[in-house]
Amino acid sequence: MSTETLEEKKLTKKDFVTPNDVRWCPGCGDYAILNSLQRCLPELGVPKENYVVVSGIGCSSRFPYYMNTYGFHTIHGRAPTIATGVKVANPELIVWMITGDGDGLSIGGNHLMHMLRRNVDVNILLFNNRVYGLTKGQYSPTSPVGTRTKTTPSGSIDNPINPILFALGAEATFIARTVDTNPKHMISVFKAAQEHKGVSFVEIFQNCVIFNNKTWEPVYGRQNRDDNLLILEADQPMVFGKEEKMGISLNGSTPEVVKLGDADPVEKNVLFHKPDQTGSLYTAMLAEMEYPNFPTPVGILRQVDKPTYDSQIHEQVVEAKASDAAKASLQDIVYGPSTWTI
Amino acid sequence: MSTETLEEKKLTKKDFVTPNDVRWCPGCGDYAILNSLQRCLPELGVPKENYVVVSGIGCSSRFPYYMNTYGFHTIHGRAPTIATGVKVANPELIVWMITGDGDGLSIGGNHLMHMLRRNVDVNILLFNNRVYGLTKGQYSPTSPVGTRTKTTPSGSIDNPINPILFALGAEATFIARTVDTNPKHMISVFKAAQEHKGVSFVEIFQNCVIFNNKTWEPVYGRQNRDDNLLILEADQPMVFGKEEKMGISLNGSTPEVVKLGDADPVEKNVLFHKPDQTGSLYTAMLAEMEYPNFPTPVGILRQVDKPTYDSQIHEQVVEAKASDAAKASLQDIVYGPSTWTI
Amino acid sequence: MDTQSTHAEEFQELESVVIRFAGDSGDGMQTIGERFTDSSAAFGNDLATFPDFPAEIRAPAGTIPGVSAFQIQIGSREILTPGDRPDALVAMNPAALAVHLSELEEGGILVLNSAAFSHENLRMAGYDSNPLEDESLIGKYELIQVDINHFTLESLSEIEMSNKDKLRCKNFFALGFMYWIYSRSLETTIEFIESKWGKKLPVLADANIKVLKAGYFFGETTETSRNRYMVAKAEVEAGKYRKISGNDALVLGLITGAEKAKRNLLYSGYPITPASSILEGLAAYKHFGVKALQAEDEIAAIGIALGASFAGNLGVTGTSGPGMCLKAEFIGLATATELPLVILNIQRGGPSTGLPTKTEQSDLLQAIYGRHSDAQIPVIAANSPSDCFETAIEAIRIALTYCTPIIFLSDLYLANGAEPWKVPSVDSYPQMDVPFAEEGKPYSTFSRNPENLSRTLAIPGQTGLEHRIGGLEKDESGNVSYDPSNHEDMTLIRSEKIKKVAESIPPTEIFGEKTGKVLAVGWGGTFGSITSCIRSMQAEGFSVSSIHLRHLNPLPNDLPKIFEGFEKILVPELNMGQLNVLLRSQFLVDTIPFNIVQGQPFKVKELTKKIHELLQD
Amino acid sequence: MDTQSTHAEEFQELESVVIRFAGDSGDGMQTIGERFTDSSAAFGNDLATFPDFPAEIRAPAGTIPGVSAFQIQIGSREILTPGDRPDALVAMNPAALAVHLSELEEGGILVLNSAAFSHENLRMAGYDSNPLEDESLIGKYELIQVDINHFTLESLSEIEMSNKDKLRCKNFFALGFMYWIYSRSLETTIEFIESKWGKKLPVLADANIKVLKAGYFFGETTETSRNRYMVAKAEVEAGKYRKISGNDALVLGLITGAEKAKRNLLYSGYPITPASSILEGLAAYKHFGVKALQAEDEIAAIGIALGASFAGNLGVTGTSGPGMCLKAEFIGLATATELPLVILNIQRGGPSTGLPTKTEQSDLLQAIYGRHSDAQIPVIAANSPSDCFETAIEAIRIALTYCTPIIFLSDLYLANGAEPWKVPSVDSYPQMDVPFAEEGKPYSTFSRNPENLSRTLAIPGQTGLEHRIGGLEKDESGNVSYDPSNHEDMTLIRSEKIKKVAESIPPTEIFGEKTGKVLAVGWGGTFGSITSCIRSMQAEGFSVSSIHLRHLNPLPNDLPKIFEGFEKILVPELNMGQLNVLLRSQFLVDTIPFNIVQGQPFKVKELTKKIHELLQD
Ligand SMILES: Cc1ncc(C[n+]2csc(CCOP(=O)(O)OP(=O)(O)O)c2C)c(N)n1
Ligand SMILES: Cc1ncc(C[n+]2csc(CCOP(=O)(O)OP(=O)(O)O)c2C)c(N)n1
Ligand code: SF4
Ligand code: SF4
Ligand SMILES: [Mg+2]
Ligand SMILES: [Mg+2]
Repeated sequence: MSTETLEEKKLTKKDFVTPNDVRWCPGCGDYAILNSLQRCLPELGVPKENYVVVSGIGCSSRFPYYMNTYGFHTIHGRAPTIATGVKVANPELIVWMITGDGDGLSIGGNHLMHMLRRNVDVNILLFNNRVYGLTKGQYSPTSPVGTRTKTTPSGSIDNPINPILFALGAEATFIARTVDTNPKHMISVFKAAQEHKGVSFVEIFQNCVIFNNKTWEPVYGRQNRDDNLLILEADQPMVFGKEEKMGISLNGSTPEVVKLGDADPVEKNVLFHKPDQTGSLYTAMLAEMEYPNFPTPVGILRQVDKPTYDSQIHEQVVEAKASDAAKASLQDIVYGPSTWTI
Repeated sequence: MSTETLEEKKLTKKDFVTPNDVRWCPGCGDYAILNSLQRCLPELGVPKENYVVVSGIGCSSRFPYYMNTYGFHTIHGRAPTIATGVKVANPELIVWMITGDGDGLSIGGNHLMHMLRRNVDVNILLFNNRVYGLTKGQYSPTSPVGTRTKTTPSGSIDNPINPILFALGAEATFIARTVDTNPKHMISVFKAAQEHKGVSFVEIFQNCVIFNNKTWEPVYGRQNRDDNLLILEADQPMVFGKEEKMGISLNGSTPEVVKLGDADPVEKNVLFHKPDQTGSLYTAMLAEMEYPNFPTPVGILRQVDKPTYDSQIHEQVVEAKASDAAKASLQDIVYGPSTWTI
Repeated sequence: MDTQSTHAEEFQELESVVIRFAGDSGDGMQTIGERFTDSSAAFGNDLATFPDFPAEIRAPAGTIPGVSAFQIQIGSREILTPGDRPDALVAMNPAALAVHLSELEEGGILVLNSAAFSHENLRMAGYDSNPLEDESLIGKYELIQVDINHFTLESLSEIEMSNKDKLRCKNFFALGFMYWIYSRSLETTIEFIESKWGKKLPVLADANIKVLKAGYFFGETTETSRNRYMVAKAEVEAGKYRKISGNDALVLGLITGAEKAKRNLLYSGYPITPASSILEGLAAYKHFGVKALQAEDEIAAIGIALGASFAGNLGVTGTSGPGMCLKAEFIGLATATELPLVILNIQRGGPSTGLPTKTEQSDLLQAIYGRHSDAQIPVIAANSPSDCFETAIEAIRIALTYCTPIIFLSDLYLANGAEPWKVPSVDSYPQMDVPFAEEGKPYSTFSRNPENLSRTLAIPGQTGLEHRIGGLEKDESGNVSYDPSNHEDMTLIRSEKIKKVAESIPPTEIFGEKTGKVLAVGWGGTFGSITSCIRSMQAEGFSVSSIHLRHLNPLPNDLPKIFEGFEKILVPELNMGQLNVLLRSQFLVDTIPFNIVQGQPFKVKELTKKIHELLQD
Repeated sequence: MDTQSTHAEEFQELESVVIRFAGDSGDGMQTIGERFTDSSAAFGNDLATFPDFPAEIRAPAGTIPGVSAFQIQIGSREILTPGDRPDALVAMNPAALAVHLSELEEGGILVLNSAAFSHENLRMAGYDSNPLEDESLIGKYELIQVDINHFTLESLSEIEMSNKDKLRCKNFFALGFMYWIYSRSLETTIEFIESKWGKKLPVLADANIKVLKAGYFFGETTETSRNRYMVAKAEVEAGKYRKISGNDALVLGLITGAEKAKRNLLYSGYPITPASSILEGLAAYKHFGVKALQAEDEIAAIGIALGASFAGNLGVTGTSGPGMCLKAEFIGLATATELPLVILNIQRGGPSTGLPTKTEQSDLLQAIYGRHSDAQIPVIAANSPSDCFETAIEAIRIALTYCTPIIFLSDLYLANGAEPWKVPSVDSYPQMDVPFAEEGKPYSTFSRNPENLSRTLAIPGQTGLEHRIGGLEKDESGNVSYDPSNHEDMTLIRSEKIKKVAESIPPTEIFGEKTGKVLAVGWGGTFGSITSCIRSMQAEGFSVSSIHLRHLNPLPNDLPKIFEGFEKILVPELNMGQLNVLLRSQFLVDTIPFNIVQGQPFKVKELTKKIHELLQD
């Protein structure tokens, strides 16, 4: 793990591109995400060989094949377990985990939840296209009620999972959201995710041109994004709207949209974004703010500090190794506490 | 399914007791829960043969063997799937599901989450003893950080799951909490759970005398309960403390404990419990209120209305059966849309 | 290409012909394959088809992974497979040519869309030089280059559409041209186009018909005018026919079986290739009372189905190999509790995610042994697309009669492949009468029908029959029992019960003589290939017979006797030899395995060659 | 009871004796069983023990399900099993008597705590009349009734403790008395008591010692004074010994193996009986660099271990049958990606949850075939508690050398049973040198060592060796490939590689002559029973031999030749005949299965009887 060579060789996006052909459908949102991560990583000062990209199964989960790092395309829903194993085995590695709304929230919901609550220092990108892409268009756990697909010809009846609320339910330490149409935003979020010590959960609104085209259009379409996306920045007021004429303020303890006009946000009691609140109320509020009732917030919704699982395991091992018990040799432990001689 | 015989025969607790010996450890909290459910059900006007009790694996999951109803002791973590199958197959049945903190939140967390979000009309009792009983005392996903067990001799490092927040993360429509030491409270909660149309999630603080004795003592012990349990009742003020001298009020949007003395709760801005708030903020607030910083709330924390999964499946079938397509005979559908004759 | 009579003035008459359409995923090859199928079926040919989808959803246009193909064999005789190698190949672009050319019979017809042979497309297909310009194709095939794009646009010159949209119709040009070569009328296809787009998109309907005709007329009018072929009607049983794929047949078989057993059908699945279309298919039969649920994973899917069975429905779940791994623990619970449950495995290439869009029959031993402890359950397999219907009903019969989970094996080749099917009268299937326990009588969970050792279900809602089941060992009365000899008794009786199933199945059918030199023993989706091979070798006078097993656990009781009649027993499988393991261990017979693991059905030729070797040894 | 010389003045000398302690779970039977074991070991007997825990955590006191037992066989000759039936039974209450009496040898010693034979206790044990009062026990056994409660309290009359606490010491009275009967010194036990409680609870230490002595003196002084027995030191190899259970040996074997291979050990498990103690055991070796994680389920457990292997650790995961079902899909991925991984299955009774506290060896075929597609991996099994050490090292050797997942089978009987073990010198085990790929050289994921067909790992963190693996089929260079013949090549080579393992294993050891009438072929935990049986039959001059297989997949190459030497081949298994399936299918040999499925080890007698039958036929 040659950290010393780092200075000498500046990485570029190209270093992260594999010769393999990328095989997503032309126009798929996955391309933009891949591009953004490939642009982001060279900036972060980590030698390329220390990156591991782990995924489950799905269109999105083909991702590792296109990243010229160590990669593991595993099985459906189980990427969090492999990612945990990699990170605990060698905490020096930077692990990115790619999953889809089906992979991560349907079959893999439990592993994801446990990884979040354990605060394993892995960076998770959940590609939410509200559909099963790879298996050709069935509804997913994030599909809105009433979604008609081949398996739900009369419309789906399951209440969708809100990924942010789900992550909050597991008290994840870093929760963010970004969109496949905004590379700059993606890159800033990815960067923050990698820099966060602990688990980072990033939901990405992603378009599936084939089976769920324009599902996010009302939120992030060119015509709509100014009014329907709320770009959060720490310690900045929650303002949005064409020419920023709207804001979010609290009415009692529930948020509401207020018109600002030319007024100062502070004057109008506009909320200032505080991602570092340890309680869950604030994030719950953000999780509930959703188009069409609210502009949908993107950015870092929550970022709090807790010790990580991987570092604590290592600390326990290090401490134990420094203890008296560690003076025993292998032969000693095989003998055990009590022997007799014949 | 003889609803007509109901009037004739009044059920009693005895009807729900099996001849099998109950095999929990003497002193286990499970006995009190069993007792309470057996006392509660005869009151609810449902013929005994319409009850089905489903469980996973664990000490708690032996429950069905002791209920003289239809019962299914399934496999570890998978009770929600069987319960869903039973309920969807025959929505007239009343399904109770028994699970443990390991069964329901470790191996079974995903099924539980999906059952909650789908709002399957099943009544779930999660026996939370913060330990694996049946496998003899390993830590569980609800064990506090630092718990020393055979598998965590240096103390556990995983952040525990807050079952209420977990259920909220899945937007469960009925979320409650009760304690194995208070039969009256248990019975009232169980009754409400059965009567709720939709999924009912009930966390029960349960004592494991053998492997985690007195884990809830600080909260519900005879000496502590008045100060450390907050008994919630709809539309009633949140007051507690020996002789009810304390209350909960809001400071901005965060709750705080206030001394009441002889003051009127309304005067002191004490919160009134409103379990029917559809948003998640309020329940998030209750979920965060935990001993030692707060009295731990018990009772019905959240109860909102949503259509159930099972009833909607049936409605879709009923609608489809009333459609033109339904005029086709079996032979017609086997012929399909296009045939030729030779 | 089996030429029968060649002295027709206009047509050369063929007994059978194999045609493959290949192009980019966006080129509509499946659509024209389907149309060719319908026309041929309507005309009266026997036929079999096999679509070959690309592994990617929509790989970039023009690339090798983006190639999609559809193969059809039509015949005036019985057709059991889509054919080994095509007699005619339509390749809509260089990538399609690159992937499929090597399979084309020498001298076969090769239709190429010259417009697609651009520099860029050639590069993506890995060509260094343009095969239309170099010598590589000349003389080897009946090469027909057509600028299909050009003719398509030309024929639509009067239609108001963008050129891009017009070019979307080009597949119908190729189809029209193939209709001309194979002397097919356009009628069925025109009807189809009209019923599909006539109302909603009349312009499109019009365009497609125009292009279809243009392709046909191109054959008639151009200088390339050449040999035409004719495959006469097949002499098949009179009756009402439909075309059916394996998964469609399975869907209908499940519905029919449930109806015959008067149980409500509840299917619970999780999408996975190639099983997804079962869930999708059943979801469209709500009006028939079918409940079809998409669960959160395969474990939930089987749990929901099992819960439904416990509550008195007929629970069915389906998946493919990776999903079967996940169902193992629940299959054990179903075995211990003796609940009826049908588990479908539509096999695909493995291990692990493997080759999800290729066929294989390598999950047999998993079906039989793939769970902890001695937990045998019945296993059956369908042998052709339409046979999925029969086999589904048989699965339901066994599940209900013996109160047992059962595994039904199909495979990607059967699931997606299609064949004409003489639709049976549903009345010809017997009712299955498996009553629940009687109320008012004492109920003992594991008391058994002495005939078949089955237990009787009592279901929630029945008065007075309350009882508890579960995965811990039980005694006959249903109580948990750790008693050593009870465990042994229960283990033995569970195993005996499964063996009993063999008493309820018909004698094994032998294709050919009862004695001879070589017996081929097959199972599942290889039926078509093996039977085709054996039939033609028999016609040539060779001493070969075959049997094809539907019941794989328990195996039929008459096998040892059948084996005695043959000198050599060949077991051809699309796996490393799994039935082979069963036959050897159960009958101590020195079977000869023949295994191909290439994600594709057996080629009749490969098999024939192997049997010739055996005959010569 | 094998009586050797009976004319000693004081002691009857025995070659071996079997003692069983039985009582309520709260009676401390495991504790005194362990103490008797330690004393006997310290004295120099050979021995084997088996604890029999109740299925419930703590069933109500006095009930049948609450009975806990501990059996030990000690001998002056080699002891391989805890014995078929006890020569002496200590029953601390009626329930213990009810459960265990039928196993006691006729004429055996029966020690009863008469104080426990209350009306209530008799009722709970299902007795209609008091066996101490009716005739049922008289004459059949050497009955010794002692009011142990009374004597316990009496001996502690001067100690300041509640009566309830005093009575907690009563197990030591029974132990003391048994020490007297079997002429054992109290020394080892007194040392144990002092080191355990001497500092923390000196009163308790004092009390226990007093009661222990009271039991001993009771024998010496009372009227019941009677025969005493003596089992001499065994002639065993000189060396340093310890007592070891199977799971403890496994823990140490894993640590030793990892150390020899210079890989960091990461174990990831999920609690399940009887595998939990492996996770618990390893969690105590953090100071040895071991990472031991409790995952959220068995799928996560194997995933974490596999991820660790990918990152260059030695990943190990362990469970029992139901958990193995859940690991199947990941084992397939490990097979496809060819990563080293050790998977432990400590078998218990099935199907489903089955008999979680009883032993069985019925997961063999699951180990071999329990995943979809052709995905063979090596399978090995330990044959005694201490052999788990050796077999763990062997599992690691195979996993690393062949870059493959491997399944290690043990069972509840081995896991919990204990035996003395001559502790080997860890230096005597060779280093395992399996280097990672070299940086700076071109790396191809599936290029292979031509010798053993293994691939070479490159691990994250190594510069320039970045590559991607996954469950889709790959070509040699590691790229995804849907090519038919590549798939066949890869399938064949994966299978070949596993077969290669057989070339690296020592010749099969034959216990006895190389030819003869009967060969018993065993595997796993039945080693003790089979070997005991075969040894004594050989001593009696019968033409019987045995082999015991450690490697079950691939099977040793020398088996066919060995089989040729025998007229009959018997395959005794604690299942319905699983090795039997493997032997028949692979070697076409007409093996004779012998199966007992009662959740308990074979009794040597049952086996002996079966072999006599075969010899007579
Ligand atoms: C065990 C298992 N079950 C099912 C599948 C089939 N499968 C592959 S991907 C997928 C869902 C993909 O959806 P998502 O995770 O949203 O990814 P996307 O394709 O939309 O990016 C499914 C069901 C599988 N490969 N393995
Ligand atoms: C697949 C599987 N894994 C593991 C087990 C072992 N097991 C049985 S119960 C249990 C956990 C019990 O804990 P909990 O759900 O909290 O129930 P409790 O005993 O505390 O009531 C475990 C790990 C099992 N039976 N099946
Ligand atoms: S199917 Fe959808 S998600 Fe998958 S590659 Fe195509 S566009 Fe992207
Ligand atoms: S172990 Fe604990 S949870 Fe289990 S029965 Fe005993 S006291 Fe109850
Ligand atoms: Mg998706
Ligand atoms: Mg618990």
